[in-house]
Amino acid sequence: MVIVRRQFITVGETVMTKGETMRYIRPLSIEDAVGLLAGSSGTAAILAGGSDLLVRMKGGFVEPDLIVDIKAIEGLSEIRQTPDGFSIGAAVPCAVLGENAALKKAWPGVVEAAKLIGSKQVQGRCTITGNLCNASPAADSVPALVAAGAKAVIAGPSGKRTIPVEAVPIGPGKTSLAKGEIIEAILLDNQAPRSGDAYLRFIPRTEMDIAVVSAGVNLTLDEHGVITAARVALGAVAVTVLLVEEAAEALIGRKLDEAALERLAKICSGACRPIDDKRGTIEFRRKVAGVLATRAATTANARAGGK
Amino acid sequence: MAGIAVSTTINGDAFEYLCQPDETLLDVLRDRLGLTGAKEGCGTGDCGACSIILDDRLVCSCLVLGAEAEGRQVETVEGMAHGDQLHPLQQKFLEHAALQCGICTPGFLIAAKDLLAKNPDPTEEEIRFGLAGNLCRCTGYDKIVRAVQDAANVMKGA
Amino acid sequence: MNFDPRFSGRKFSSVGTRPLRPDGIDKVTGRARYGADFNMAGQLVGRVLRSPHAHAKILKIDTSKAEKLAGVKAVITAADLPDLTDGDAGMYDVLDNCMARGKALYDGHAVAAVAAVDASTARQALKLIEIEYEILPHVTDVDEAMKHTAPLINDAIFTEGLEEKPAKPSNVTKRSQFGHGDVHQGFGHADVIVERSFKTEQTHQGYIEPHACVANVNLDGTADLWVCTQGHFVYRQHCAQLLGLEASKLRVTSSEIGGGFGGKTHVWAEPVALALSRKAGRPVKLVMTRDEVFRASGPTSATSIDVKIGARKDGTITAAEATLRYSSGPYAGTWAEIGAMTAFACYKLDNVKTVGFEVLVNRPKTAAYRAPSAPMAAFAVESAVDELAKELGIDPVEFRIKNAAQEGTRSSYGPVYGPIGIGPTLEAAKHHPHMKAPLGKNQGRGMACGFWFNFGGQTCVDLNIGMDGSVSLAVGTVDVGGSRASLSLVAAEELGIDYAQLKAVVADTSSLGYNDMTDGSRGTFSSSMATISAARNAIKILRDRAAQTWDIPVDDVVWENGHAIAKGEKYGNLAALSLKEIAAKSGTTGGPIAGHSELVADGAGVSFATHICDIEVDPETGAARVIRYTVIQDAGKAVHPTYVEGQYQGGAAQGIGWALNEEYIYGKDGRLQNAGFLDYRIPVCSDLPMIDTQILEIPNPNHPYGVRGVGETSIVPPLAAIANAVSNAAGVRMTHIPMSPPRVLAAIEAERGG
Amino acid sequence: MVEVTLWGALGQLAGGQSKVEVEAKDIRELFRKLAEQYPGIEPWIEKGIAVAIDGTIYRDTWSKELPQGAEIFLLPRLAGG
Repeated sequence: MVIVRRQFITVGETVMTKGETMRYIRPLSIEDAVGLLAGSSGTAAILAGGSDLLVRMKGGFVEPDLIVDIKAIEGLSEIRQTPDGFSIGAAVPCAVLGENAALKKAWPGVVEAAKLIGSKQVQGRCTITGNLCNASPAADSVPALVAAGAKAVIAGPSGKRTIPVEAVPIGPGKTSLAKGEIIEAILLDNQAPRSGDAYLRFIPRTEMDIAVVSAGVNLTLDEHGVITAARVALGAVAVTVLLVEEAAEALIGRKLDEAALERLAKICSGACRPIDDKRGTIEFRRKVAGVLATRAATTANARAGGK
Repeated sequence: MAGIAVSTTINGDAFEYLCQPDETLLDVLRDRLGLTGAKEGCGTGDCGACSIILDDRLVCSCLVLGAEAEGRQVETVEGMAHGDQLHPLQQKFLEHAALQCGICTPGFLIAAKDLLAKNPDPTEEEIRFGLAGNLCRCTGYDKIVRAVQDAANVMKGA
Repeated sequence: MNFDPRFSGRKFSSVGTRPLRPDGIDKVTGRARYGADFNMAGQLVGRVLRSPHAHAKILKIDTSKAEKLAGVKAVITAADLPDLTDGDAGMYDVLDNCMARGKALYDGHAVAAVAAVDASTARQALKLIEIEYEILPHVTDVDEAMKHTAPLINDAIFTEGLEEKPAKPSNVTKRSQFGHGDVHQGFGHADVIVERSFKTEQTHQGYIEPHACVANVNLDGTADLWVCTQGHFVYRQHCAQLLGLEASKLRVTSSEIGGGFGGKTHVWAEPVALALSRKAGRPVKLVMTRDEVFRASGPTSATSIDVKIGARKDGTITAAEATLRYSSGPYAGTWAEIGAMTAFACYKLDNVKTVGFEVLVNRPKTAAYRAPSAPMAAFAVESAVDELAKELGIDPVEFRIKNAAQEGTRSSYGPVYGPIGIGPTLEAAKHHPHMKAPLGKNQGRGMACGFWFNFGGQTCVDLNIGMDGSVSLAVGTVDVGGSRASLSLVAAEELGIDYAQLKAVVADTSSLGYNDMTDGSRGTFSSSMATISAARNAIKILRDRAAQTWDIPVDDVVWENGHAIAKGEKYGNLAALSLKEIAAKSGTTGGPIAGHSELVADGAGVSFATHICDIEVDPETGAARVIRYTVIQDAGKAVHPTYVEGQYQGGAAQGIGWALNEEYIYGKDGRLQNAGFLDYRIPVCSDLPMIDTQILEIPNPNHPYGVRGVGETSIVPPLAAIANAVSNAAGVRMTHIPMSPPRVLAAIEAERGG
Repeated sequence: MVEVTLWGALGQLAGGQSKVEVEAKDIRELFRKLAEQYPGIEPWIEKGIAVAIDGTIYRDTWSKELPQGAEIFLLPRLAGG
């Protein structure tokens, strides 16, 4: 029996079969967390909200030797407003995003996406960083973050680096993070004037579902309502969330009229590389990707002050 | 057996327990502390039967490790009534027959309590979306929604 | 037994009121104990190892490594459950389903089990069991399984019910046929004929409480089983037979049950837990995970149904025919037979023929699900009926009214109906404000009818009167949705006392005589009959005790409003004696006062319902949303109307889920892809509107109060009602359930394209 | 003598007849005589047959009398949910 108790650091060890041990550690600093992850010899898992990790543990899909609970690390459970924008700590539950008036005002699409994950219960735990790191192509918050041009601050054994969020997932369940690396926060710039973002997903029920298709759109307009900047991202239609640059190019320089929407739908449907699975068919995903992109673009346009 | 020592507060009372690193808070409540009000319907956060309030935040206790409860406030269905006084939600669930088999009831009560704490005067739609994380297979939700509406009215008046 | 079950037409004072249920407080405070809420000292954790293959020969099982793991107390395989079924084919299937014997027949089929000191040791032990499989070709689709080229699931199956025994084995275990008249001739008289094929996917009852039990087998052959079940007496019989125990030495206690809907009428884990306990010499708790519930309990049939209905221009149906193919899992069933019986039960038909085929597939053994088999048949028939009405230019409600069965009609499954409620539910629908409410863009309205037999069965009740005049009622039918409240109302009615004076409990198998399951909507019907009988027996004793007290002949004592009254002018000065007063003196007037009843509650009244629903379809995504829903159903007599409404609403909600999203999805590898609540999508609160109900009361002539049974019929019409509404909203006939968004969108696009 | 209507599968076991006449006062006697006359029916009785008498279905009350002139219909004994 090993019980080690220090201030806010709890270490538990239990003997599993084949001499394996599972440890749960709650470090106080990001350096300690990085050190633990870098120094681990087996499977290490980061625990923030746990809404993915615990499900995978329950199903026997993962048996970590080390669980690093990052919630006691200073600053990781906060949303900070900086002169440049927002820094959302890696351990901030999605429910908290919806309670931050400034964030909601600046990035309503991102907040809506975060508030669509799972249920109220799940939103009380899950984080957008976790959602990103699961690297599920269907993750709800990711297309919204990609459309918003969000960046991830990564701490690691060789220091910190900041990369666009779309560079984090590289395939289903796979990220570009190196051993010992951990996302500390997600950065969102201040929203540009006359801009708006929106996120929509398709699910068969009204709640409690994984996106069958999803679309995040962020638009900036000039004084006349002409689109000057655009980002369009699609979820659940390829191995990772897609940033559809062709769609953005097609929108820039024009108003979001009927013709622009039709073109947007066509480009988005064409950009999809979906699969048939238990949640939807290839044909369905293609068609609905276009539908959702136009609907999200319409909302984003309205939020940006366009008509 | 190794274990992690945890001190926590449950329904206002101090508890100390040992748990394994992979043991959920739901397992701790049910198997170690005998608080079987929270139910396991799925173990994956998809049914809400194990709902509890953790530091004013509604969560599924099957998605929380027992070790994470250290130093925190846990609220379960067992703590809803005060002495011989049922919580208005409990009373209204009874009066409206908002339960048939009753397995989902503790989770619904906790979720509804959290909902009304954050939104004392919800519309039907807000109730329906607010409780969408709790599955009920018996009632079709009709009487549950009515019970929550009625309880909200009583609590506003109180 | 000289109990007279005939409807008496009495006036009620308790029955029909809506008091709080006796088990309510425990359920809102978290104190009610369900299957997994019970523990025994020294109990072990049981876990089951399941086949990952849809169809595979088990060549070898090596449990030695698992047995050596510290903390493992027992490992069992089929060898630990020897065949004691003595030629009972049905029970042999149950045994084989509990633990595969030689062949794994579906993804999730149990192949071994362990009992260990804790869950993590048990999990590790399962990983150490080595099994060598020879993978066999599999088939999971009901139509594919009927083909001659399909892999044979059981080569000893030769289709029953054919005129000649077939020369070759097949996956069709049985053909059944019902009907009367001459359909060929009938179709000859039709001006319009609608002929269509339909499919429905497999669904699960989706009860929120997974199967759970605690088993303890003692060295002396006695045993205890705590379990969530719809029928603890039936579980006792089955477990005793499979384990070789004497039934009366196995005490089964039914826990509070967290939903069943037919899914807890069958043993799976319980014999395994008992076998583990017997081997380990300690109590064993076995709780299924949600994944196991989906993969390895008893979902409903997947079906493929052809319907043909013909009518004259005036709207008279001249002939109706259906061929119904129902999957039963890898074991023989009678599901298509029930579908064939119910398919046309709503209608008055001179010429009708239905043929059912029971089909084996590599999926879990089908179990009952609320009015089992009827919803799928109703979906096909009511869709075709709607289409026929449309072709004839007749309002769908009027068309159904014109052809509805009534008292004296020969039912499509044979017998002639007594007084029935199909006509009244249709008339109520016709006049319901819902029918006239305006519809918006992309919205459609649909309606449909449904039928269920309702059952009775063997039933016992004990009614004991305490010396303080309070009354305890021990019943043997598991309370799945408020029957303790209903039965207390019935006892209060008969005894003439206040509901609050009573407390009803569900007795264990050692405390009461045998009871059939709570299935077939029989709980309140049959246990109320036994309760009435028990109360009347108690009243005889109460009258006798009053007569003794007064020293007058018992024939001069009547029972009115909870009091013994001396009848006749000569007794004018004798004050009535209350139940409480008689009970207080019972010790000196002959001892405890009780009423018992052991009876067969036969004569259950058939029940009908008509549902109306409005649906909005998003034409760009195929998403269908229920915006209004109304249930109209005949209850016979609603004993506790609130719980009757609850049954109507619950059945409708389950039907809505089935109609729109719920389905078992198998991969090409024969594995279940969506064994969880995330991807097996039962309706959530925000998916549904309020569900309006209207209770009709057309008394069942074979029950003293007219009760029919209400639990099941409400799931029969929704599939069809929603299909009709979606078809009206989307402008295209939907023939495949569930009408998930990809299916609806594909149908809309095909219609646009064509 | 009562006239008994058989459902499809049972009729085949009774030589293709859909109706048979049996001298029986109650369900028990009816089952006994049916089994004597048509041995193929006996296993079905074991498995469970319900009897509808003038439209009311009896599944277990074998003592139920069969009134003269009553409509007697045999049905499979079903399971519910």
